[in-house]
Amino acid sequence: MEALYAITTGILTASGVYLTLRGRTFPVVVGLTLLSYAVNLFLFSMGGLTTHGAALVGTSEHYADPLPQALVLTAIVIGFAMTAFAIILAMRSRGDLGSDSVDGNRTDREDPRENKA
Amino acid sequence: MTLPWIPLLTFLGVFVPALAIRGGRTVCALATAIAPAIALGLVLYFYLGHDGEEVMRTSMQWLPALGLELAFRLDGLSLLFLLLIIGIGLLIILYTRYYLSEQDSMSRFYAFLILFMTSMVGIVMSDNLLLLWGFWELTSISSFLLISFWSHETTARKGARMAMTITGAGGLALLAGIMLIGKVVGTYSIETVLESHDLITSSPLYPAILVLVLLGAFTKSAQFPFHFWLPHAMAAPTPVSAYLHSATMVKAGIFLMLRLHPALSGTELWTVIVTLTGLVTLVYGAWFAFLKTDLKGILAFSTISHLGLITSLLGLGNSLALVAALFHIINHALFKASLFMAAGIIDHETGTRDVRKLGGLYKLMPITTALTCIATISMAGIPPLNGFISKEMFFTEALSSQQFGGLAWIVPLLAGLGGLFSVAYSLRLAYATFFRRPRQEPPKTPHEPPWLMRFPVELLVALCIVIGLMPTLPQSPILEDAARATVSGEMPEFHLSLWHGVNAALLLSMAVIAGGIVLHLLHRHMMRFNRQFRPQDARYIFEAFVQRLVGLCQRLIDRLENGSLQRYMFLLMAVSVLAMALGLADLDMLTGNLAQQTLDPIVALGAGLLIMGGVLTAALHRYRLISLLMLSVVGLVVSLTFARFSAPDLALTQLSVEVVTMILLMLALFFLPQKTPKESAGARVVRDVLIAIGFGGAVASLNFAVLTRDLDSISRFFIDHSVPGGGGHNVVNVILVDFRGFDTLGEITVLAIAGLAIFKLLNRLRLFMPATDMEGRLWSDDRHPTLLMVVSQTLLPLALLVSFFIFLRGHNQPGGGFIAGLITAVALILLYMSRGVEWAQQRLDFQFQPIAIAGVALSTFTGLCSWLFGYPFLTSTFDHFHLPLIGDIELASALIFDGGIYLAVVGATLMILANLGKLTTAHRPNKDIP
Amino acid sequence: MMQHLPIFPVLLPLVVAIILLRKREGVDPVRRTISITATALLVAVAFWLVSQVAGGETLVYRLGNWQAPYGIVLVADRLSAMMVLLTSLLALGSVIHASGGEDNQGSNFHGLFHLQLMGINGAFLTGDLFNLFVFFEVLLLASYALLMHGGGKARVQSGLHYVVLNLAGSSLFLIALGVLYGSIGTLNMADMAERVSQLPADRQGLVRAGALLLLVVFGLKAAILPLYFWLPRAYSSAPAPIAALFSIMTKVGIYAILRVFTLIFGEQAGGLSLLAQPWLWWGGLATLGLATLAVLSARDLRMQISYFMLISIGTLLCGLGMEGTASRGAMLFYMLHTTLINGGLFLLADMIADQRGKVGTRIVRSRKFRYATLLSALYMLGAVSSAGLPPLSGALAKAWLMSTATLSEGLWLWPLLLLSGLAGVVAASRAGSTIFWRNSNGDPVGEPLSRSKLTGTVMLLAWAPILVMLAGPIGGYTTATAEQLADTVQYRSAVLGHVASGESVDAD
Amino acid sequence: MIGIALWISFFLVAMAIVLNAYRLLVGPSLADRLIALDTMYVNSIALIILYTIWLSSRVYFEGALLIAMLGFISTVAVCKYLLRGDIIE
Amino acid sequence: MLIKRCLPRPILSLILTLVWIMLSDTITYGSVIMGVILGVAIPLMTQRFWDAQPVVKKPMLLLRYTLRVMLDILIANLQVAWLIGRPWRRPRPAFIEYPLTLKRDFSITLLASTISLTPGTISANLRLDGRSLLIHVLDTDDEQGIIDEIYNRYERPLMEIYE
Amino acid sequence: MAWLDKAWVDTALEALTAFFLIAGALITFISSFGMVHLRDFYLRMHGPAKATTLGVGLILVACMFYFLLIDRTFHIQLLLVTIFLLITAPISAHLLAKVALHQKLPSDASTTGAPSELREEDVGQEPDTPHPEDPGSGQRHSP
Repeated sequence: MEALYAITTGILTASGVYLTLRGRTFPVVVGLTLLSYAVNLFLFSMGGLTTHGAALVGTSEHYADPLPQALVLTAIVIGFAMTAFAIILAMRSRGDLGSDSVDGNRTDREDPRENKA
Repeated sequence: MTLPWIPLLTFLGVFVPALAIRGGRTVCALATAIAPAIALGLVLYFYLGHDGEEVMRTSMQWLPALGLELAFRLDGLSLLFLLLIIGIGLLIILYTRYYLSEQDSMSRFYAFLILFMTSMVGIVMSDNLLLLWGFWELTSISSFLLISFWSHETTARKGARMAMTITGAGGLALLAGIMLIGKVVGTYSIETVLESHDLITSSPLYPAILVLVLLGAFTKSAQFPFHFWLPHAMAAPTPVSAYLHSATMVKAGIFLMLRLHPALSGTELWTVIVTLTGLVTLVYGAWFAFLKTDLKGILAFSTISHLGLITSLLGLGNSLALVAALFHIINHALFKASLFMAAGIIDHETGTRDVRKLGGLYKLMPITTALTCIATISMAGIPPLNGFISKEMFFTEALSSQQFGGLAWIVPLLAGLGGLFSVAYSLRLAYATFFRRPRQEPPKTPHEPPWLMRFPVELLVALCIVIGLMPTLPQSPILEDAARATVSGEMPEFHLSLWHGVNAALLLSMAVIAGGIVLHLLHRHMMRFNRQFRPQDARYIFEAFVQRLVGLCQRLIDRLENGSLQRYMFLLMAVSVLAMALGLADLDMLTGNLAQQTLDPIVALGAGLLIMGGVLTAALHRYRLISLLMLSVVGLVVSLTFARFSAPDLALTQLSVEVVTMILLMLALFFLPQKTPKESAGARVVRDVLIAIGFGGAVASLNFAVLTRDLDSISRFFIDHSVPGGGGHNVVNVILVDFRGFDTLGEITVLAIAGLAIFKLLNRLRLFMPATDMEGRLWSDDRHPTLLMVVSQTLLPLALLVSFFIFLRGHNQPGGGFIAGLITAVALILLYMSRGVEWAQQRLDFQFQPIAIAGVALSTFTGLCSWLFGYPFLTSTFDHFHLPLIGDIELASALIFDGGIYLAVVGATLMILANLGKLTTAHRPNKDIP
Repeated sequence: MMQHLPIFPVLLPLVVAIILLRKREGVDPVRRTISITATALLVAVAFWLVSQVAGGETLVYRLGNWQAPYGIVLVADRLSAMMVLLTSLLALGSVIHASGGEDNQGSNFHGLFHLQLMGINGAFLTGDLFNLFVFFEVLLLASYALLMHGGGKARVQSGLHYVVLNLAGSSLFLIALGVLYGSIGTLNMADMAERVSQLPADRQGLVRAGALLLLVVFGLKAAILPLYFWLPRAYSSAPAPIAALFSIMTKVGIYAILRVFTLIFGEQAGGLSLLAQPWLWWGGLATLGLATLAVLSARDLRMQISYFMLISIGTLLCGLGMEGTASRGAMLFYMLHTTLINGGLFLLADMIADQRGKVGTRIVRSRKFRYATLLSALYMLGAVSSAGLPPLSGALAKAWLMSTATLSEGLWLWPLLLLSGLAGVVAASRAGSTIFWRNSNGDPVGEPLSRSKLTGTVMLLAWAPILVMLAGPIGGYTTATAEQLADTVQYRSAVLGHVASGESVDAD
Repeated sequence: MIGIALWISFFLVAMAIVLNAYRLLVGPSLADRLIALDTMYVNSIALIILYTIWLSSRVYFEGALLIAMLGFISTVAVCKYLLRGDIIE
Repeated sequence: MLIKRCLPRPILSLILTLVWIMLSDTITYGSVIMGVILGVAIPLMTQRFWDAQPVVKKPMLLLRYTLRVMLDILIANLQVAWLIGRPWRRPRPAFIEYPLTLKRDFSITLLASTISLTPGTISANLRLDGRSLLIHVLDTDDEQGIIDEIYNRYERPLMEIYE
Repeated sequence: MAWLDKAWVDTALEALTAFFLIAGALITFISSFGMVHLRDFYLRMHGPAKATTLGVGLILVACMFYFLLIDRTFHIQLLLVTIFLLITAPISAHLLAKVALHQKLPSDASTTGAPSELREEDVGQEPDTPHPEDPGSGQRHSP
């Protein structure tokens, strides 16, 4: 199970990294989100994979490590805040720079149907 | 502790002009002179009231860790230079009063001048190499300011920059040399360094030290090949040239060589480098002085030449040569300063410095002519003036030099050549300016300057004559003491006199004078001869060099920082892969000591879904909506994974966050182009795939390696203390609100900031709004589907109920303020989605920012309450209460903290989403045809 | 109150931010007064903190009254206190400058400013690695917001790069944290240090991977060579007071490196001891070298200042990579100098831009403007100090750092450092003479000088001479700081008390 | 008895999810993918309930509740996007 | 008046109290009191988000209607399962326009939901004018029959309950 | 509730649990199966709209029985999920159908009735659904 878990995390991370290397804001933001999912999975597993051990006192004999869970929770929230900001920033950069290229140096010629509102 | 007063006084003088200028120009000049005058008095007072043998020293710790001390010394060498610096400085102040025009800011000029004087005083008085270096560079800076005084002129700016660059660079080399000396000797104290001759010269670092120190000295003293800045520094006002470029600053290099002479000299290396450089400079400078047409240009090259002369004397190294050098320093300062000032007067009166335009001035300005001619004669080394005496001494030393073995003749040859040219250019200077019939009228009709302007020249010329006639006058105590400070061994007996009898030196002198006259007569031919060489203006070369360098740098940097996030991100990822790989390479075995758990099919299914979702999100990224749906699958399965591996809180949080993220991404999808064009070339894709695989592989390996190793962690404590210490059964929640509540406080602060930041970003944002979807269809006209509207209002109370429930039980069961907050926010957002922003805004007629902030505030103040009980921030407390009918209720202060989280989450999330929605309503094209 | 001192620098800005952000309305004098007063108060608190720890004591603040390593602790030792003081000094100058009008360009400036201060101070004070992450995020997000303050294309463009890279950096941080927790089992830095020193051999690779990844993350923040490319544009496009405050942001990275790689992976860390050293050294040299070329290439004054900052970063990294505590002392002194002066220069550039009209800070010929003398004098002060020429702080700091290099280190460091100084001189004199002197004819024009902008700028640039004058005591403090850093045992026992790691204790 | 039934159910629900995934992959239309995703949400509720039975612990019940609610909302969001583009207008 | 102001939606309050009790999974004094508090508080809080609501005229009929729908859901599902499960006969789908007599959004929503939940029909689109409902039927030969059935079985009771 | 302690109750509960489990799972499976093999979108939509709701509902009932079996308490809590689904599922289905109509997804050839939403002739000329302010453009079909 551990091996599969690790491989899954790895693949998710790889997908996220690949997306962050794209040249448009949207895939980059999606990539960052994906990356943060993967990283959360990774961080979560650092306390070991426990079945039937929710960290509620009195419900089990062996508990899952609660600390990584708390850390991941914090990380999820922070990641959410960051992703939200990045998304809006992507929109802002589209609005200001007229392109969704991460470098702002290409125009949106490929999408002639859009007109400025 | 009195010595520091000398530099300090002069330094305080920097501020005087700005204050005194209100009283008028004369008052300003007088006031400016006060501080240096007192300083000069102090110097003399100290020196004279002091036993000559012992060096006066004082030192104060400044930065002991560096070895920097505020240490000053006053010995003969310092005295000689101090007299020159302050004495001539005072004359310059006087001269300047008349030289500067009304438009020039006199106070500024004086301030710079005094600043420069301070730094020179500092150099010659420092008893610490680092301190010396400090003052050294300060002279570069202040000379930059002085040269560029007429900053509206290009030549002034460029000349200043060049001077600054070259001397500054030399200063940096000097610093390196000083550092090395410090490494060898172990201290920067000059006193100790001077006693460490053997230590330094025997060190393997000696060549480096010597070269670096000499680089500093040579650049400052305009030695070949670093001389070229000096002529261009002549763009400065003449008092500056007179002061800096003849009497003082250029002598700083000489001073340095003198100061460090006891420590560094006496080796073959020293002799070869210093002597040859000096001689070459001597000849080179003199030759070009002969060819120059600008009055100050002639003087500048002549200065270079004379500095070469002094340098070569220093290189020769025996003690008499040193004395000659010291003597010539004085002489040169006297005649050159006066010449510069005279040139300034001529420039001032005629409006030009070009000797081709001048001539016949002796009729109009007889006194100035006389003064200039005397100084020129001194410069040419013609008896009976002081210049002759020191030149004689130079020839004597040159003729008797024993260095260079079989090539020893080269020294007198070059010395003679230099002398020859210098006679020639001196003659030319005097002749062309004063006696030749003018070829054209000068721009202004000249007459004698005001007496006080001429006075400094007169004084200096008088000194030239006096010393020429009575050369023993400065011998004691000035020259002797200065020589004693410089010469490492026994003080030589020496006697300065005009007439030494007929000897080789005298013959050489005579020959040189005669040759000089001949050369002067041949001047026109010489000019023609010179014209066949391509004129190479150092300024253009230098500028071109700098320009090229800058251009090169620009191209390089533009290439590197090409503004491509893709590249930066690639580098980041590549470096990270490297970091992880290096760690993994250090691992003996990937698999650790723990046995793996058996795989159950449901987990396998989940993994399969995750892999599918992840890979497809990436692979289909150009179809943005599909990619997003895949991301959604990943989000769902991740939360299921959390549930599967005993983390209910995480599952709940992940789910709610995932939905809000989806909503945000949908919004982005609308405002961003809906498809990604294919623009990455194949190679780029391959590169990215490789780096992604590398990264993923490294992460997977790390994950596996950690998972298969047992862990001795601190988490047992949390499980043990959750109930007794934190009053909650849900350990994760107790960690969040109690054990690590501080993290959580930070986390909700982040959330609140995100809200604020997004609000900021949306300010005045106008976005493209596509009129059709990505397949070209117009949008549906049904803005708010009825069914959805009805259901959303039905769901709202239920959602609030659920969120309240989840909030309340968070401490003991999965849940808590964060999830509750997100549920509330999402339910409200559903309203926004179904009914539109306007509708919702009317009903939610309060701002969200105060809510978010109130949440943070609530949590913070809950934490602060513990101060009242003398506990640290965020210490929690809990108790059981018994209420009739209801029974036992457990109330923990952490619950209030959690309430803060709830509020912050609701406020921040709504700030993000509602503001975003509001942004678009106003100008949405409802029905436009593309 | 005394026992709560270490948390003041975090709570004070937070509370002030809460007060300032209650409502959303624009800036008013009250707001500015609150903000400036609070920052001044922060300076006072920071001084107090420094005075408390100057004797070598380490103050430990146990949040929630939980014993380390279980709870989060704030640790104020000499280094932390110094950094907090530095931050507050810089912030005071920036916020006063901002009150000259920049704060009105967008919403919530002062509130976000204080939140950023909270993040920075928290990062300096925390003794817990995950908490460090949280504070990193606080300060980053606040910095993103402030970077966008006032809007504009350049800001959005460079901001996007900055944000995306740092987001990726946050993910890397989490991976690193995960690996470290997963193989060491604790988050408290002191406890980590304790455990790393007796780490089983089969985990060393894991910890090394985590540590190096952490180094990458901190290197990204600090802008080490292959990761620095985002910095120049971001800093040069940021609003001036923010750019000034940003000059401490890179130092947060430097601080984190210093803390983590002396405390946890310092000399006592067994097989992992000093594992970052070569990377820092060569990375620092490379950064320094490239920055030297870059500073020559600048076409804009702000860009040039950014490259000055990059030079300083290279220098600091070299200082980190060098051996021995002596260089640390020098490096810390250099850090004080460069942070304040660079901050002041950014502020100054803004004032210059105000005067020059549409040319802004581009290094081109411009109209004649008022106050050129005053501004050029200030520029001179800053540039001379940045380039490392005497008599100002830069020279002292550089010389000190150079003198602490061993010969073999000096062989690399000295030429680069000196050349960077030379390049600085060339660049600054070119820029200064063009901007201030190459003017078209005509009467000088320009806006009236804002008094608060001037005050803020002078407050920072004044440190160039002050640092020199007080070099003795300040240098003594940094030297003592370096020594304290080397003495990890003292830190550990202060944080962990007498409790051996792994054994549980009762809290409350 | 319950054990066997549980495993059969697990299998069936898992297969259902696999089928959803198939539809999600294949499409062909966006609406198809969307409905597959929506169904996947609902099926994961079933999965969670089964897991609850397996563990005999009701801690995941809220998870089921939340999926029901949030799955709906995210489906609504996507539908709104497809219909109107702007989901919060 | 006071009652009306405190309990703007008595049924909703009742439902909320019940749901709270279900959520807390215990019937104790505490949970009931809490449920009542919330049942009163939440409608007050959310009142502003509600459109004007139809008054339930015949509560008993509503109950009967609910039960009938429940039963229909069961049957519907079995039918659908059967239709889907048998491969040998293709279903005969159809689009049907259903003319609405209901006027209020709330009751239309109830009807549409009911249609979607019950045998083989899904309400696919409510026309913008609110007059007709497009229904997709999974398997039918008799379109008018379905319209009549819907009308008699669901729409008329709803009319009676609400309008 | 003493009768709950009897042994036959256990057996009955076990049986009920198992039955509902399998019934629920089967319905869930079948609806998903239908989603795969039915011919057009409108047909595929029927499964998820209700079958999954029922499937989940049945499994929840099983779950209730199961907890009745092990705790001897009645967890009505679990019914909430079903209620939620009952409220939301038809709406999702409705919206999805709207999307499909909006996108003019073709219906299977055997479908009778041709709603105005799916008419091809309007594409690219006019807004495809009648607009309330523009009654002329919409065709009304009364049955």
